[in-house]
Amino acid sequence: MKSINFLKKAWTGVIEFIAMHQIPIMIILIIIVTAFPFLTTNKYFLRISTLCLINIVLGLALNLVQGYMGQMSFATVAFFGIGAYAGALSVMRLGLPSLAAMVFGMVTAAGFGFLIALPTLKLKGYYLSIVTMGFCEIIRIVEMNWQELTRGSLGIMNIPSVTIFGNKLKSGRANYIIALIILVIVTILIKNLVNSNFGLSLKSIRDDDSAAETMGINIVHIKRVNFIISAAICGFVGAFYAQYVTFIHPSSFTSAVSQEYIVMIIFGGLGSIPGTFLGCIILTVLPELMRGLLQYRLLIYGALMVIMMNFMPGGLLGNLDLKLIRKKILDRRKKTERKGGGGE
Amino acid sequence: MNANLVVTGLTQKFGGLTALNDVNMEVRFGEIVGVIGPNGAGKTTLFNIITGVYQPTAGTIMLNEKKINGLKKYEITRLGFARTFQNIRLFKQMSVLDNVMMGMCCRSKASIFDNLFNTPKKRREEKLQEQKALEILETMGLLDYKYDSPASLPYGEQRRLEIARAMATDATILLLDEPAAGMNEQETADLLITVSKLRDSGYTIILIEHDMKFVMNVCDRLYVLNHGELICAGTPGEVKTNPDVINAYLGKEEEE
Amino acid sequence: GCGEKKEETSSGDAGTSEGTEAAGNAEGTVKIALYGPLTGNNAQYGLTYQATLNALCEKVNSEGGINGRNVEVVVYDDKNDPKEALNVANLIVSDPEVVAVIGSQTSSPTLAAAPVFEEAGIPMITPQASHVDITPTGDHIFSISCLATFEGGVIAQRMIADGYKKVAAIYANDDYGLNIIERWKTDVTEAGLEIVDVEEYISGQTSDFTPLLSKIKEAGAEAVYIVPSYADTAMICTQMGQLDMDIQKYACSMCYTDAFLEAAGEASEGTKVCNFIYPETTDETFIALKKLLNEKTDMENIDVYATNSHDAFMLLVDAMKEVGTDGDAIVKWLSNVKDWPGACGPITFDETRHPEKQLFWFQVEDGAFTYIGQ
Amino acid sequence: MSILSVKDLKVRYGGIQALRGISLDVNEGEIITLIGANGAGKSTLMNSIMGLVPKAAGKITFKGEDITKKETRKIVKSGVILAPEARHIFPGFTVKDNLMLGGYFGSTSENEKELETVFTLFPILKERIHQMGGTLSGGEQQMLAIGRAMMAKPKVLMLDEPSLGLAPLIITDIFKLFGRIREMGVTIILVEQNARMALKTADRCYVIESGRIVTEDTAENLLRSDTVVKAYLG
Amino acid sequence: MFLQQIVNGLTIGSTYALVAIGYSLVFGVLRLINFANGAEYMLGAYFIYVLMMRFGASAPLAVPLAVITLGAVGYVVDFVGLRRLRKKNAPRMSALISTLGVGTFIENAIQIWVGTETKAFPNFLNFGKITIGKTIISGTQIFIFITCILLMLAVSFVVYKTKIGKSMLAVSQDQMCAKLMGIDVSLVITLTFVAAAMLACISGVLVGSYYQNIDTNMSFIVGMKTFAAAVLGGVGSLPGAVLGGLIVGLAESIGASYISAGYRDAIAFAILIIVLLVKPSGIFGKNNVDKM
Ligand SMILES: Nc1ncnc2c1ncn2[C@@H]1O[C@H](COP(=O)(O)OP(=O)(O)OP(=O)(O)O)[C@@H](O)[C@H]1O
Ligand SMILES: Nc1ncnc2c1ncn2[C@@H]1O[C@H](COP(=O)(O)OP(=O)(O)OP(=O)(O)O)[C@@H](O)[C@H]1O
Ligand SMILES: [Mg+2]
Ligand SMILES: [Mg+2]
Repeated sequence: MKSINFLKKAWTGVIEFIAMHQIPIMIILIIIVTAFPFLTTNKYFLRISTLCLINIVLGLALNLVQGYMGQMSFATVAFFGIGAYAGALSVMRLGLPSLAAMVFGMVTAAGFGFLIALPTLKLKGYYLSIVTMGFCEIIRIVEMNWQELTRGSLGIMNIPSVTIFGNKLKSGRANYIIALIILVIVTILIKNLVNSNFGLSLKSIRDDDSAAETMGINIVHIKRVNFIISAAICGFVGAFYAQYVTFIHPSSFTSAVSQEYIVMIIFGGLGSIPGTFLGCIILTVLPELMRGLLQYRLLIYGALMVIMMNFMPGGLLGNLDLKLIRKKILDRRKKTERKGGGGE
Repeated sequence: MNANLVVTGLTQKFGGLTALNDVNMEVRFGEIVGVIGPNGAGKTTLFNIITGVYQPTAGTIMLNEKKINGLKKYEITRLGFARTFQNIRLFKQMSVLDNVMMGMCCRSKASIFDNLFNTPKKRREEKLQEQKALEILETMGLLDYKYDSPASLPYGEQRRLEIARAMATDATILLLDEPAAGMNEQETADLLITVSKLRDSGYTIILIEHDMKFVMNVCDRLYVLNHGELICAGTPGEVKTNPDVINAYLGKEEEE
Repeated sequence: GCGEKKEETSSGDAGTSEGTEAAGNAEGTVKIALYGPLTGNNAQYGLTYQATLNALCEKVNSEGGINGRNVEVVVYDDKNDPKEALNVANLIVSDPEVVAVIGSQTSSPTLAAAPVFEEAGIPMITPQASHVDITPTGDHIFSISCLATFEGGVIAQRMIADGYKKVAAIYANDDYGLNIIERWKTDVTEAGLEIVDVEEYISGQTSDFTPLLSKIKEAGAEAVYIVPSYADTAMICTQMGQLDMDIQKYACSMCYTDAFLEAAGEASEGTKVCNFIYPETTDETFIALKKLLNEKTDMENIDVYATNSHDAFMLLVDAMKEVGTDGDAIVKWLSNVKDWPGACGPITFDETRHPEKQLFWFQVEDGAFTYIGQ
Repeated sequence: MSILSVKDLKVRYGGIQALRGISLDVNEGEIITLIGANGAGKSTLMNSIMGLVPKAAGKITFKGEDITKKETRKIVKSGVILAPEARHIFPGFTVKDNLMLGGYFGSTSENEKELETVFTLFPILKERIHQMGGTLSGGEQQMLAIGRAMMAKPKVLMLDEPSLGLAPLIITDIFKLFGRIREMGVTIILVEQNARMALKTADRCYVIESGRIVTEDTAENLLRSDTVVKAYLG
Repeated sequence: MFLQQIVNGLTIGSTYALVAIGYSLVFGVLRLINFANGAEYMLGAYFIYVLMMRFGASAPLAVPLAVITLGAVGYVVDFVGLRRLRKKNAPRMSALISTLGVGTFIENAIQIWVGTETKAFPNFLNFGKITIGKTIISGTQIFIFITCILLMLAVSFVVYKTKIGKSMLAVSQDQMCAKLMGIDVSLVITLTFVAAAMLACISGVLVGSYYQNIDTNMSFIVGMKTFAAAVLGGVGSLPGAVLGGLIVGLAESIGASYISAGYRDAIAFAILIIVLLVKPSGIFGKNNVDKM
């Protein structure tokens, strides 16, 4: 009992410390992760860490819809896939340069996002979930069947690697850095977004949508824009992913994979950016660490999921709002100062 | 003086039930108008229609001679209406301050790009919003709770927070549904002062309340509904002595 | 071609890793990596590989290993998923002790991972993947299996020879099915047969074939080529029975397994199945392998998964016995093998780095396969 | 004889100490009322008697039996009934179904009879008998919540702000009703913001401030006490 | 052929319907998608397989045994996965992940236990065939359809007409308040899980015996389609679940034969989406009025 209390206190202490020193901590972290690929030559580490970065981006995009808007969506991976295919095809058939292909992937995914958001966002709760799941399946089935375009289940191979200023970046290191840059930009954008009026509107829709609408929020519009932003992010990384792995296949874009992302962000904590980071990293690395367990791997993974939820139902950092904590601490300090000043 | 809000021939049917029947009503700028009546008389329904939750079966609602029924909920709010709810509906996972700031979102001038890129314009706006939100919290006496979760607030404070949130939408007309419910007499008295102050600072207020002491003291005029029909309208003094009203609503044994 | 484009870092990697291996590991074990589905829906195949290789590995080591060095098989799971396969491939190439790779079972995880091995200069032999695009990845990539198109042609010939006029086919639109069906269609049409219906479906998520079968029935086919693996074929046979469809069935080599007979039961009667293995064969390699696996594992009848993984492994072992553990040397040796004694016939890699093989025909009679010719 | 007694009850919500050691005794057949400012802990006290919130310390006995750790359902079965704050009616059930669920342990015929009593009290509920609970007006829901609690034929009836949202006429009615129910031998614990009304009906009263009982006296005395009048009666 | 396709569609539809009832039941009570439902369905089928093919049990012994065992599994799922969460008033999302974890566990346990290759399943529902014109209807198909309807009626009776059913519905609306009525909330939830698992088991067995084949793929696909079916019919509505299942089945079968077999699942989902756009709460779903 006492030790638990102590742990809790230590935990709040750590969180408060982080909340108060966000910017220096961010800088140190960015330096560490930027330096990482120069410290190792191990391709596998690079591959897994690049995957982590990509997964975090997808997790953040999903979190925007699920954590902040409160709608479980299976469409993340569909948009990711659309971006990947659009990116790959635009490089291979249209000869677009890499960055243009990523933008193309982003626009295509956003377009699809717009299309399905148009009618479906009037739906709520599980009704929306199932529609996104259906959408994900439909997209995958199209990828499977439209063989002239996508080569169906043969997958698209030999996708040219990312090219920047005419240089092909084939090494894991270069791709890692690009993924990192994408992640940093996406994180900043999403952080801005959720800390703005737009973010407030999203959260209020999550908590009580009719009340939100009565408070003057055009919920359909906000939901749609949010959905499209999320889709666009997924599409962008999708196009990058295609050029990074150089081989894409419909089986990577199923609703089962979407489910994995849902698990990641719930595990990390819905509606929390650091939570998404943590959840995505842990659940990308953990299965890799458990490789040695062979067929027992997923068995244990399932059990861990149950145990984790039982002990931390809100996820690791559910609804952790560093900004709010920071404000609270500053407020507390101000008060004590004032009291102290009054005493003198 | 011109009437600001004019309700004519308002009728609302739910299946076989007529919740409102041919209700006419006028609210003038700067007034506090009370709507009273027995339980199930249709008061909340009236609010729901004005704020666009229901589309009325018949009748019109005009604001400054412009028809507003048929508009969407959020459009009506942007015209300057804001309301509180009989069953408190705060945003439970947001802090008290955010609950208030959220009310200002509908007036935000920042585009989605301003929000995404955290432009100076957005930052300036946000700063102003926060300042204003803190002011509103201060008026409602909620400043100490600003970073708390609304669920942990006592019931009475939650009602005040609802009013604060409504004020934040920059409304000119506040619709308060039983603002004093669940408050003790002291708190009701405080609320009375707050509401009067709001009127003085330029709000038009329509309120539903069962606490007669409160209603009689704060309202300029009263409308009384019974079974969806308007049975009486007038100053508190007139209404208090109207036999129909006494029969249907107040009861005879007014002791105090 | 690919070798020249290699970036500095990666070729540097390969260099150092081989350097350390040559210096520090001369007396140590030789690692051969196996990756394949050990979990998920195709796990049985991956597990067969694993069991076969383990048995063989033990045998090779007990007979003195590779010039005195022990062989070790390191196993990785790819869940039959291209994404996982890529992870695994990177994991394998980052282990400097791995000399050669065997994997995977189907084409997409193989396709996904092959470029990684090619780039790292590690020879890879896939026991099963038969897609035409696999070996063109680079000259380090070999396959023990015939090109998928080969089987399509053989089955078409059989149908033609059996004298059917109206034929139909049902296939899963996976890499295997897509490859095979094109060849079959061309061959059959060239011979003047009428294709009355070709039905495709998505593998792995279809268990109800009645709509497709009803269509084939309606189209009046006399014979049907059932392309997919034994499980789906069994289900198709059963459902054909339920629909009273009395049509000659042709099935692929993957169906030559007891599991198929068991799963399809009576409905499998009369089905013609082709196979690379002729069980009464007198081939020494095959008999030795069967004996070994009967002893060391619970496999009774050995299938192509066992024979092909055997071939892949033993080819690598033989290569290393002769030319050591250098990747390029192994590749060179493999390219030059001639009539190497494989478990289903001699192996010679042609310019596509696939071998050519012979197919045998069987028909299901009274719940057993009966040989009906080559 | 005290039918329900609470000893040194402490309740915590996370970091907030909602009850800091409450003790009270309720005698059979009396009406007691709890008054206190918003957030004093009145609802928390009732909820913890019902076993709805975990207790940090303390003991609750009903008819001499320890019910501190009992499940809510068993407490309900033994006759302690709560009409909770904020109504909590079942929005997807009709008025009738809501009421019938109130008599969960009773037989159907008993419930039908009881139903009639509730309807004579709140005639409007009879008019709305097939309407969904969720679409009722606020006051109608409140009547439904009170009616539903009565359906259970309680031995101890706890009412958390029963007058919330009710029209004045109805309020006088229900307070009269409480008198009548008491006559039938039912013990009533009442939490009210309308303290004057409550004190007039009640026998005894506890005043709660920030999770502690600060005053305990007969209702008559308190009505005359200056401090209480000043603090709670305005 | 059209009639044949209808018959085929109705048969798969009924098997979806059976699982969908289980979904709807749990959803109706807990507002929770039970992701373990698909795994339970698979476990039921595998259990029969092991009992009959490995231990040689006869069908009349094996089926009840499996159904009872699955009931126990349902209990364990609730006990291990959800009871603690309930006590903590955890958000619904975590319960969902918990069931997903249990599902993953069960599926992989089966793969390790029995192996992943497709298994021949005993055909103990062989009742012959009827031929009407060109249309063939097998006894199995009729049996499956009737079982589905009977079970739906039985479960509907329990839910809509009995006290325990009323308790279930009460729990679904307001757990705290249900407790205050004297309802044993935990028991009700556990019972729901047990019943849902048993239903899943029955449909697993029926499906296995219809196709005479089971594989480890069966849970995810069926889980997804029946989830769709339950939503299509209106989650929480039992007749809705059955109707949804039948519609998905028919859509698949007719879509596969007249539009494109490759796109069959896409067609089923497209229909789902269209229906939801027209009727956002599903066919029999109630539109929740949100009274302010
Ligand atoms: N959506 C609806 N469907 C059916 N009936 C409704 C609906 N909304 C309200 N009613 C009915 O209309 C009548 C008026 O309800 P309303 O909520 O307006 O009453 P009210 O005057 O606010 O009463 P109170 O003072 O009790 O809150 C009530 O009898 C209620 O049951
Ligand atoms: N679920 C909860 N989580 C956290 N704090 C709570 C919770 N419920 C109540 N509290 C806190 O516990 C204290 C007592 O609350 P309680 O609801 O018992 O007061 P009350 O006397 O009933 O007030 P009211 O008159 O507003 O109903 C308050 O400070 C409140 O903020
Ligand atoms: Mg009302
Ligand atoms: Mg209270």
